[in-house]
Amino acid sequence: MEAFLFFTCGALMLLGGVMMVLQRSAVVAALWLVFAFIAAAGVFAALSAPFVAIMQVLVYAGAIMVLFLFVIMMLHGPVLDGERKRLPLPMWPAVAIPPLAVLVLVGGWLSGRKAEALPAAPEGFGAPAQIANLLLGRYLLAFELISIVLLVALIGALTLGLRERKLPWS
Amino acid sequence: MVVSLNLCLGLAAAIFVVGMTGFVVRRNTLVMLMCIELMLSSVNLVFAAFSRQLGDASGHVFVLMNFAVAAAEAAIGLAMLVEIYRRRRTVDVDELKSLME
Amino acid sequence: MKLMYDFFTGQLGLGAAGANITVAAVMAVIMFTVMALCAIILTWMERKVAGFMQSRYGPMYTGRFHGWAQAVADMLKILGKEDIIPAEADKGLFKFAPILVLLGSLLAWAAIPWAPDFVAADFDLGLFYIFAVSSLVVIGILMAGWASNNKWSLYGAARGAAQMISYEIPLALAVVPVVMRAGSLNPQDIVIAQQGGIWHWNINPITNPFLFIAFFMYFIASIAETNRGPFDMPETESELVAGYHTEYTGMRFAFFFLAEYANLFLVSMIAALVFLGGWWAPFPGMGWIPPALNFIIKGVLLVFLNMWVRWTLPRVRVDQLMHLCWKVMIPVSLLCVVGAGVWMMAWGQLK
Amino acid sequence: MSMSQKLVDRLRGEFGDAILAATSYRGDETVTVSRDRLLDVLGHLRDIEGCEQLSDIVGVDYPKRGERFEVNYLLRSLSNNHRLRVKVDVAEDQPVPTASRLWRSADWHEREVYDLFGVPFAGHPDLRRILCHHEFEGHALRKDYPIEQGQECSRPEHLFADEDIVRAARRASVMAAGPDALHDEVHPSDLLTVNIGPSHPATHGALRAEILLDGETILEARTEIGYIHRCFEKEAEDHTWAQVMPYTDRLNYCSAMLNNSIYAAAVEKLLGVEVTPRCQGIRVIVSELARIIDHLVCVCANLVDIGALTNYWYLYNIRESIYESLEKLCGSRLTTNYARIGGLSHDLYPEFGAEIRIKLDELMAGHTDVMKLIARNRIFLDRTVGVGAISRADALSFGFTGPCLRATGLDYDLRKAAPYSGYEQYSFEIPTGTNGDTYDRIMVRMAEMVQSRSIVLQALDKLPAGPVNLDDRAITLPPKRNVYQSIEGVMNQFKLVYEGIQVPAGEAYGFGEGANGELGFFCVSDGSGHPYRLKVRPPCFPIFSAYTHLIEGAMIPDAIATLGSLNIIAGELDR
Repeated sequence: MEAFLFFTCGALMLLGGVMMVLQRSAVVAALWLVFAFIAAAGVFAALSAPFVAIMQVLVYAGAIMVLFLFVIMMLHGPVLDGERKRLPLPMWPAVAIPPLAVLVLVGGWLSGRKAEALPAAPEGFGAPAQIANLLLGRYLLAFELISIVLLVALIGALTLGLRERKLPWS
Repeated sequence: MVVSLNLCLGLAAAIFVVGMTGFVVRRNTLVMLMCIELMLSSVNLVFAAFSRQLGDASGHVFVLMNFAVAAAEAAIGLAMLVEIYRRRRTVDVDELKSLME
Repeated sequence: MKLMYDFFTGQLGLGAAGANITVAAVMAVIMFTVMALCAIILTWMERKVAGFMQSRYGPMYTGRFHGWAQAVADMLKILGKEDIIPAEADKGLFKFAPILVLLGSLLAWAAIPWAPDFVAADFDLGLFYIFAVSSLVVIGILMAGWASNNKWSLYGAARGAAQMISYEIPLALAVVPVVMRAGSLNPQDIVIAQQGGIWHWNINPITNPFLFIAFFMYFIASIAETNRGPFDMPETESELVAGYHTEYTGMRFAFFFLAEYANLFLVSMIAALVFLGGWWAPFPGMGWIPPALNFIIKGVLLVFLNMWVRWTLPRVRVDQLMHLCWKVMIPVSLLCVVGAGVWMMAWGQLK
Repeated sequence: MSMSQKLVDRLRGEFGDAILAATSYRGDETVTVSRDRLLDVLGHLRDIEGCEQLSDIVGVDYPKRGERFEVNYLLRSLSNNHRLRVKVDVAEDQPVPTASRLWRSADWHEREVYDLFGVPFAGHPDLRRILCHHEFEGHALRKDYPIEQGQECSRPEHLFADEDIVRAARRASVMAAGPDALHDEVHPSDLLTVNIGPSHPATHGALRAEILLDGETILEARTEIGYIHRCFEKEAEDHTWAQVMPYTDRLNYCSAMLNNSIYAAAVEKLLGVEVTPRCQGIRVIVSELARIIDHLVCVCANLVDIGALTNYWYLYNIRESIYESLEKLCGSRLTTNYARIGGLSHDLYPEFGAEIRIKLDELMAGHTDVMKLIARNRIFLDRTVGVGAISRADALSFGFTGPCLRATGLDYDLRKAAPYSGYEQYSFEIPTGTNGDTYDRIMVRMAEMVQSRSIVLQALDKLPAGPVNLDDRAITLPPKRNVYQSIEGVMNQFKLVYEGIQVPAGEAYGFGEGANGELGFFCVSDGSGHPYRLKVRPPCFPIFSAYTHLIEGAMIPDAIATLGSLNIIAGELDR
């Protein structure tokens, strides 16, 4: 069951990523990325990280990607046609990297065949209670710092996005 | 067929490479940002895999931190992108290299 | 669930994994049927409630008794409609969007505990899972609006995305105090924690007034989450023609329609299980009522409340909607979380 | 000597030779001025004599004259309560100086004269066709334009050209970042044009507003009307005075009774006759019922646009039930065709009064319910207070009349200011608003319904007995008994039907308080049985001309709420 989930979702995630890179339309690319992220949630679930899996869907698919889609729609038109004109790209990375990916995957696969399976997860592993204890105990400082990072990002995005409106009627 | 640590790392690396390829190949800043998200996600896989291997949920905490970083990165990145678009009317990196010249 | 599992393993000799998958498949079919049925019944109910509010009858003819078959007839009619895809639309996305919207709500339905041990997907993070998958609906709406290649649709989609993402925050925050009280994210545990009659339900303001406030925060946010009046920004038939589904007809439109009512019932049932004691009867001595019936009655009452609000209040404006969310509801919900925590610590109610 | 006659004397003193002629006919004062002094005279009338409003501009075509066209400016002073018609003669293709800098309502009125007569207005900011399609050739109301000649026009008009969008973006950028900002804050491609109408749930009729949006904010708006223009005024010239009556039903089809009564009164004014007291009483009753219906439709539709759907039924049921009585009275609901020149088509039926009293009680019940639902509803207040507000000065300049003007706080009602049809006998109040916003417009209409109810009840109580038709065989049809039994009766009927009422040559402007404001008919007769020129002054035409002014800077939902509260009826707007 676990292996089944891992292989299916892993393959789907890889597929989503590849399709995203290949898509010309930014909207479709974003949707493939959503697909990849949902598959990633499946991989997390297979790795006994249920809380992380659901967070993955909630944060990535539900929030970050919606933000992306929103921005793509806001910058309608020109964004989509940008690359259509000249697809002859810098060729060497395009040629070199996919084989590298395949190589890495096959390498992992081959060595994985010999290696033993991941140890079974203990009871309550990855449950909210355990994560909460870690987050608010051992990693409290990091937790607070990351909150500040988010706050700064929020304010930064707001400052960048805010347009001073002085329209004639206001 | 079993799920081994190496396999997890292989998958993560492959996804990372896909993201990296996209980042290098694509000229659309929006898609490049998405590729960064994908790369971050592959790192998360590694965290989760090691967490499971070591039986320590600290990895999950790091993944959550990573989510926050990704969210912050997306928010700031997109805000900058919108601002760039507003000034230069393009999100194509090839046309956004005024500092190079 | 257990019974079904035993039946498959025992009688049919399936293995554990096979039985699990079969049970899941059976439950999926049941859920989808129940969901479609619910949507049809709720459509009829909406019309009757609207009629009741508006001093008229609503449907009266189809099927004789109070037009009970009206919704069925409508569904049949809508299936016979021509399926129009605008020439300039992004065809693939246009076709996929309604499915995604319906999928989001169907997935969420899986984690609803109808009765003790009767839940399609029973896992510890159930409540959390429901919120996660229902956020997929936003993407469906964005896709529909974008793919239609219609300015009204695009506006509807943009409004919908902004609204649903914003209101997800108070919606989730309102549930947090309850999770704190029950000490679990499993819907079944949350319901079990409310055992013992109406005064043990989470809504009881005497046990914890902050939970009482949280209920209203949840209720208001849930109206916005389901895009219903007075918060029907993405549709606003008088402004955006029909918002994100302006270009949809026939079966594809029916999917949106189905999803709207499925979501309506979903949020009402979550409210019932989180705040109103789920399948427990309100008073002791009423144990003879089947738990599922208790649960459904509570859900339907909340749906009625929702419809009542819809047919009473005018629609708010987009900016007022955002103002309400960010400047009123999120602070109040946060206050509820903190207040409820302090209250529970003070009275020793924490587990 | 009336106020208006004194005004003419003062004008003569001021302008001397520029006043070419002054006439007084049927209580209307007219001065003919020379074209080069026109703006001086109009400016003087506005600034010194207090003519705040230009009610209408009417063109008349006399092909045989040397200076072929006559342009009439109908002016009204609300503060001094006088009226004056300023007339100027122009030859074909001779430009008339524009009055659009004096009154904003002149903008559309001049476009209409240009469209239908081809009189150019020098200095007009935007002299385009308004009622006819932009591809239309010729000018429909010229006497030499054949009435049968239709034209096929199909290309839609783009209201915003690319350079308009660029200009709007530039303007918004300058507003946002100052003129020498490094880059454009608002780029043309950030802006989106969206058509509200001609087919849109909120327009309630075929009219179109194209809006230029920056996000949800409307930067600029332009309107296009004329989708159901059928040139009612040309048709009227082809019919007898009495035959025009059914056409008036189709103007404001929500309150056809008012159109009927005011049209009949206008022709009676030109004839110089006064109808019987009973006829006056009945006209008041049916007019006020029509006003109630019109206000109900407007408020209901407006509330539906805002999203308060349930109120619709609380009010619309009463409209339906009043329509039932009207249908019983005259055979149809919307197109009543009830009034006749010199009387009515027939008397009330016996139970009418009792029925209406019950229905008016239902009205109060529905009114109370709706007020309970909206009057202190926070969402409703947020959506309407301050939305689509217009100042009193602007409202006057734009030619606002009726509830929309009263919402700005001016208690001006023609039923009080220039009583007709016996309105002086009834006691009623003029409800006013304060801010001239959507909320005030809705509330003024809600309050007017109550006042109209009180007028109907008083009129029912006071309704005198007697005939409803004038006993004047040159105006009203003879009793059927005479037609069937005497040759004189047959001849009388024949001549009235075939040749029409012989209205003596002359011109008069008859007006009344329509549901939506001043409804006027400017009638010109050449002594034949047909109108030589019949010009309608539809109340919502000038009101809709202000629509763009009201919504610029607002959001889409505000634009919708504002549109509903203005009560634009396409039938009357486009004629």
